[in-house]
Amino acid sequence: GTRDGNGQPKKIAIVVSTLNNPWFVFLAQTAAAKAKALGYESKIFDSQNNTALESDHFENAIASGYNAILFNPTDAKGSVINVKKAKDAGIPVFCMDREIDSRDAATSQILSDSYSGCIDLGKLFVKALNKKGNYVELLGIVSDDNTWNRSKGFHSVVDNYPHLKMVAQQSADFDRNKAMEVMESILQAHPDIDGVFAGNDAMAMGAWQALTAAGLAGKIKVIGFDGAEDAINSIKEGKLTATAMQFPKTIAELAATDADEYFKGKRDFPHKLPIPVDVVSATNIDKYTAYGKKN
Amino acid sequence: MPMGLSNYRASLTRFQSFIALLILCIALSLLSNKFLTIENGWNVLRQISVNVCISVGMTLVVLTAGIDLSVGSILAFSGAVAAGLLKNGIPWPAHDLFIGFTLLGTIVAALIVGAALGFFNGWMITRFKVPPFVATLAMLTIARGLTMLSTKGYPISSLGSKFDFIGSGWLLGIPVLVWISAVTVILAVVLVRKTPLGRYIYAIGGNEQAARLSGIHINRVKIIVYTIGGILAAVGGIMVTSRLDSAQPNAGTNYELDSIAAVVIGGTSLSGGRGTIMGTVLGAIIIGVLNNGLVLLDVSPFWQQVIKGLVILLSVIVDKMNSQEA
Amino acid sequence: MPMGLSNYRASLTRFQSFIALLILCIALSLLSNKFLTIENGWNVLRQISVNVCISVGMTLVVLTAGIDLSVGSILAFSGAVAAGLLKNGIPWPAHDLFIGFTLLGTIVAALIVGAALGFFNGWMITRFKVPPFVATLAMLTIARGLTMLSTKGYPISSLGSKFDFIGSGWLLGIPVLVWISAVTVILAVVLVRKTPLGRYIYAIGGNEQAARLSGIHINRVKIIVYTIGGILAAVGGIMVTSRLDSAQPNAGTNYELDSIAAVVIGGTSLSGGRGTIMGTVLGAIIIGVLNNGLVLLDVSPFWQQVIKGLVILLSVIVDKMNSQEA
Amino acid sequence: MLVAEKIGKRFTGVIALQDVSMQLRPGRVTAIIGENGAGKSTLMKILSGVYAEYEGRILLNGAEVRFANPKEAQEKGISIIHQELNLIPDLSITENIFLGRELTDRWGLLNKKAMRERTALLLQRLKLNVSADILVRDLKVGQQQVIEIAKALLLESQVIIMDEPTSAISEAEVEILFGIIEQLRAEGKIIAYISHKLDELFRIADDFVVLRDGQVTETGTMKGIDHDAIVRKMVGRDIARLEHNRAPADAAEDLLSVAALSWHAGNKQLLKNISFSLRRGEVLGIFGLMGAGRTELLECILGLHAGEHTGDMRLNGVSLDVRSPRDAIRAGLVLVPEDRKKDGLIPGLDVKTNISLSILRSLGRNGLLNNQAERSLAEHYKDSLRIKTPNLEQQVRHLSGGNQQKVILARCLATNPKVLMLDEPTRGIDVNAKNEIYKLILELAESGLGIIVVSSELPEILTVSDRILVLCEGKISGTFPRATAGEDDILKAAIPKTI
Ligand SMILES: Nc1ncnc2c1ncn2[C@@H]1O[C@H](COP(=O)(O)OP(=O)(O)OP(=O)(O)O)[C@@H](O)[C@H]1O
Ligand SMILES: Nc1ncnc2c1ncn2[C@@H]1O[C@H](COP(=O)(O)OP(=O)(O)OP(=O)(O)O)[C@@H](O)[C@H]1O
Ligand SMILES: [Mg+2]
Ligand SMILES: [Mg+2]
Repeated sequence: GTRDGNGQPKKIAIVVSTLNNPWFVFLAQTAAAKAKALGYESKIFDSQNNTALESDHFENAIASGYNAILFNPTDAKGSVINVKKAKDAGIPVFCMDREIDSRDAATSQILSDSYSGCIDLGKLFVKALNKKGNYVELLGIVSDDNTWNRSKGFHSVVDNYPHLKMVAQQSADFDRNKAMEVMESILQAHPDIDGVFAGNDAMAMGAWQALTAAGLAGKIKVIGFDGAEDAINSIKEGKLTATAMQFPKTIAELAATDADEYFKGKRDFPHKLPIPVDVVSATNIDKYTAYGKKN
Repeated sequence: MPMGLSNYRASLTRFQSFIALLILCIALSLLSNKFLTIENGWNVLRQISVNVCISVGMTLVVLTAGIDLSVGSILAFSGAVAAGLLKNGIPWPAHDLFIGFTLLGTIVAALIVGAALGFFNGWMITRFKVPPFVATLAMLTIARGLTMLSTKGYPISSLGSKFDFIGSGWLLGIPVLVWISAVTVILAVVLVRKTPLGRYIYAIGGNEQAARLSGIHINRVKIIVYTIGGILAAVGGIMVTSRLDSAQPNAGTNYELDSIAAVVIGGTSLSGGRGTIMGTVLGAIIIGVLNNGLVLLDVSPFWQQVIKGLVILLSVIVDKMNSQEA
Repeated sequence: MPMGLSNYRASLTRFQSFIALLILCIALSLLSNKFLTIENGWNVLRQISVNVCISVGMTLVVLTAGIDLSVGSILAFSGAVAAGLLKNGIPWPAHDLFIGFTLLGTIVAALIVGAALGFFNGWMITRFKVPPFVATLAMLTIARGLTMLSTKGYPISSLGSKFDFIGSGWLLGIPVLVWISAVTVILAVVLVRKTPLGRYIYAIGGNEQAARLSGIHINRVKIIVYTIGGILAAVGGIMVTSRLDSAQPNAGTNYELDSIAAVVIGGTSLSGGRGTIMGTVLGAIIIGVLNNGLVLLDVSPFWQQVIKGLVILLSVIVDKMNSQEA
Repeated sequence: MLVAEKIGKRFTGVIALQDVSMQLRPGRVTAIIGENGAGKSTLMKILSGVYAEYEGRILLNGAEVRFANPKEAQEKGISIIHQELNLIPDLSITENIFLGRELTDRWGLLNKKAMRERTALLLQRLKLNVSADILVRDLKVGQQQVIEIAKALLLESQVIIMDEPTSAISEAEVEILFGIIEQLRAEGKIIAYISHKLDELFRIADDFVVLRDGQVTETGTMKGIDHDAIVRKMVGRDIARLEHNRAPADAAEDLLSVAALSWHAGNKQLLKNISFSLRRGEVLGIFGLMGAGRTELLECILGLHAGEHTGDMRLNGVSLDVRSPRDAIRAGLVLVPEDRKKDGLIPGLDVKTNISLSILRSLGRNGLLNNQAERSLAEHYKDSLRIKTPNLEQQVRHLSGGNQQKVILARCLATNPKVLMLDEPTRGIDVNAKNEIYKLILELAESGLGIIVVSSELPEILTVSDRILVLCEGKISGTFPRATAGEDDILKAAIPKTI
């Protein structure tokens, strides 16, 4: 049931990789709200993108008697050991959004498939650019898994078109301001670009602003990733070309529900449950709102 | 004669970093024909404008032998306050009303927030003798927390085209951002060179005990300096927010390092008492040119970090060699 | 009598932070019944062990009136080197061979890497008179770049159960991580209190020119100190890597701030010449207990930041009040 | 009139002042006399608002005053020249002199021109021939001392306290200062004057107050008092003046010989072709005016400017390659520097460590320190040099100036040097300790050391030296054996011919 041995509500820890990015804030808060709605106590832990700090959080959560962990890992490999530790202590872990590199450590994994999402984005990008032209890629934090998953998914498509040429690949740390600055500089060296692929929406927005300031807005296709509010609004206004909608709400709620079912006795969860990523562009923007589908 | 000598040395010290900057610029313009263009010049100036404002405040703080690690967080919080007020005003739950804010009101409110947090830094440092490093480190955390609390972790965007003007507008052929940083620099130079307060700042950093014995009100000067630091961080916050048309909760992260780097590369001593505002400006330009140049040359992000570190080392070494010869 | 008094004062100074820590612990154990458990005690000690190692090195550096911003990057790079060697050895392309590394060999190699980077810091600072802040800021960037280049941005994981032992094993009822930091602390205390080098460190920080005239080889001492700092960062790198069974390219980001905070909260003066290793350890424990306690209590992450900042301020203020009364 | 009533002041572990009552009268110069550590500076700091907490009361012109800070004292017309220099190195002379009392125009901006002019005037009055814009950092200690005097004069206060104003300046400046003091006295100012140079007191003081161990032992007028009487009042017993008739050192081989030492720094020639030798057991006095290059000479020998100068140095006939003070100390050369605060002490470390610092390595075993050996070494010098400190763990910055000097001397002697170089060794040291140091110098020479003493005090040079070298503008302008040395000849050699 929802209560522990002492009749207190069971406690669920929500460990997220960072709260320095609204997408994860949304993920964490949705999970917390759902857990509460299901009758549990919950608390959010911020790993600040630091796997060692995440490790501390796991230890502290285990020590202070949490009954389950909804987990958004900082790193597929580095986080494994933490999940194993929890498992050894008899605490189930439910992964959200990002997977961990282990078959059986986590009880369930509800994953947003960045790689496939970016394949779809890549296809859209190819079409939007008519299979030829120069483009720029803005990478996220270069030590982050997601940065490379997204980049690879994108390139797995785009690299097949020899007339699509990447003239610059720079990092802007998932940061809007940095993206704007980097884009401004890139535009000096390459004023003749046709498209920008940014690893998240904040960078896409920053790039868009740099293009606007340079009077190139509208001539250049800009693509982001996440489905953040600003990006959705921007697509609506015909500015950004597309983004990839992940469904943090669905993911978080499913994870919380899994935990609830676990407490009620269910054990056979699917090892991996990929939540498809939708490509959002002007054609289907009406169906979407920030971080999810309109309902 | 000795006076001539001393002036000569002073001006050399001030323009030490200039040589490093010159070499850097020459190298970059040889490597890329895109570097030495007017447009790129504006780019660099716009990009450094925020750092210049913050670093001017940092210079004053460092001249008193202090340090301010909280600038980035104060920037974020005052940006968030500005954006929040502009967009939502202050709700007045009792009467279901809300107080709207004009553009000017918003800006003033943000500056007051910056001043208040800076004042708090100074108060902790002087009243409770908390070391500046600790006091402002605590503020770094506190102001970031306040930013998160006030924005709930989400950006506040679409602030209107009037506010936009600060970040994207031009005035008399010069970007507004550059105007703001230029005015800041000029005011700071006047403060430092033409007012008693400026003297006191150098004196406190040079020998606090001697300054006290000369009857200078040490605590008051320090509080003023940290308050100015907070205000300039808030100015930076308004600039960043307007430029992005969005207050990002994580704005300004790690700005303290960039800012201290500009100060130190510009020749100001971290132990206080020695340094100039113009040196800091040169330091900020060096960092900005470097960031810009590495992207223009399309250096891979991994190598960028290594090269950036090496160039910073080299630029300081070049400085030192010059000043030794003098 | 006066001698007794002075000893009493010295011990008070050393244990100043102790009172702050005590108050903090009492408050936390009243607020949460999970705090004062043996398991949680080990948790805290394990969690601070890396910061303790780094901060011990930082203390030595700060005592000479220097600073080391590069510890986090050196930590990451030596961790990556250890993991890379352990997993892949050194490929020897000519003969399609590769040199495998034993566990011990790996550890030694990582320590050598840390020592080399630390030495480079010291060399820049003494030979080219680059200010420590700039030299180590440059190294912060360089070593991070090297980490990225060597790992290509990907973590290196699954390093084997023998290596694992360092991060997760227990020895005589005490976690290995705690052993390592305890031994580091003991060695450093001996260094500082029982060897000429320790005295030289204080002397240089207290008055460099006087130390030079007393026949102390300033440059050599400084280079040694920065090298020790690098080695201890590498120790931290091995600890983190083993604990996570994975070398993360972004490991150690911002550790310099935590580490300097431990040093300063522990009562060491950033202008050098004054401070103790044990003070730093207490500082690190205060930070660790605070992080742990805020998590145990149901404080929301945003509020945590605000409260953490306020508690750090309070703990330093409590210290100051005590030392003033004494 | 400034009256102190039952003033008491204690520091942790030390009672600095107890029941001190005295009065300073207008139009008169009152000498405050006492040994090192007697409490003179502490008393003056209380009078000038540096220490706000003390027992007793202060009356200025009959009304009680209590200053919370130096500024309040200044506003009531009390200014002080501190014993330690209190200048901001990176500000110019003008900026230092006007610090805290800048002249501003109606916009609140600095009136630099007016300040510079007034500074120039002050400098002229003090006959200091440097630009008002030069940084204090670039001045020599003696010149900085003159700036401190200028600072106090600027205020035109009714009370002027001078705590060892002449410790770092040479005869010529002293004359100028005395001229100014005469003038101030004529204007009816209240003047307190502290100096360990007793001769000065006879020249300018009208009254005296004697402090011993924090208490006033006697007050009176200077009339009819002689040197020995003053010393007796200070020390509490008679002190025989040092008279020695040492035979000049035997003409054995040279211990240290310097040949053709020259040093250019920038476009300035600091030392020109200096050659001399020092024999075992000899005390070589080096005299010269401020700026003659004496300090630079000693620094070159110590290896502080290695690689910048030319010339040859030999110790015991073996060529010396000294690249740093460390090399010099190993070879057996040590220096007691002239500015103890800047170059001598590690202020935050204790007495014991400051003494043992140079020989820590040899005190230890297996690379570890030997606390016992360190303590007995410090104990030894504490006794033999009579260092007044509550204990060996006291931070040196809390010691009185004279005792600080002894600590540095102890550090140098601990290295067992062959050649001991002393730059202004008795600056700020009381007459008793001075005598001890002279005795010590002679004893050390007796035991075979070669000693170089740089001093601006001619009597000092004449007392201790076997041979006297006079430096002028970086050149040797005269050499006098002790037997034939006359004050006039030496002074004549010291004064530059080129003005
Ligand atoms: N801040 C302080 N803390 C502790 N003790 C102090 C402090 N200042 C002075 N003392 C002690 O008080 C006593 C008086 O010192 P003071 O400086 O007044 O002596 P002085 O007569 O001026 O000596 P000198 O002639 O050497 O300058 C000395 O024993 C000194 O060690
Ligand atoms: N680093 C320097 N650069 C330029 N000039 C210098 C430097 N150091 C000293 N001088 C000048 O060289 C001259 C010699 O100074 P020095 O200190 O040797 O004199 P001194 O005889 O020791 O005098 P004092 O009695 O003040 O100790 C002075 O005019 C001084 O201003
Ligand atoms: Mg005194
Ligand atoms: Mg001299």
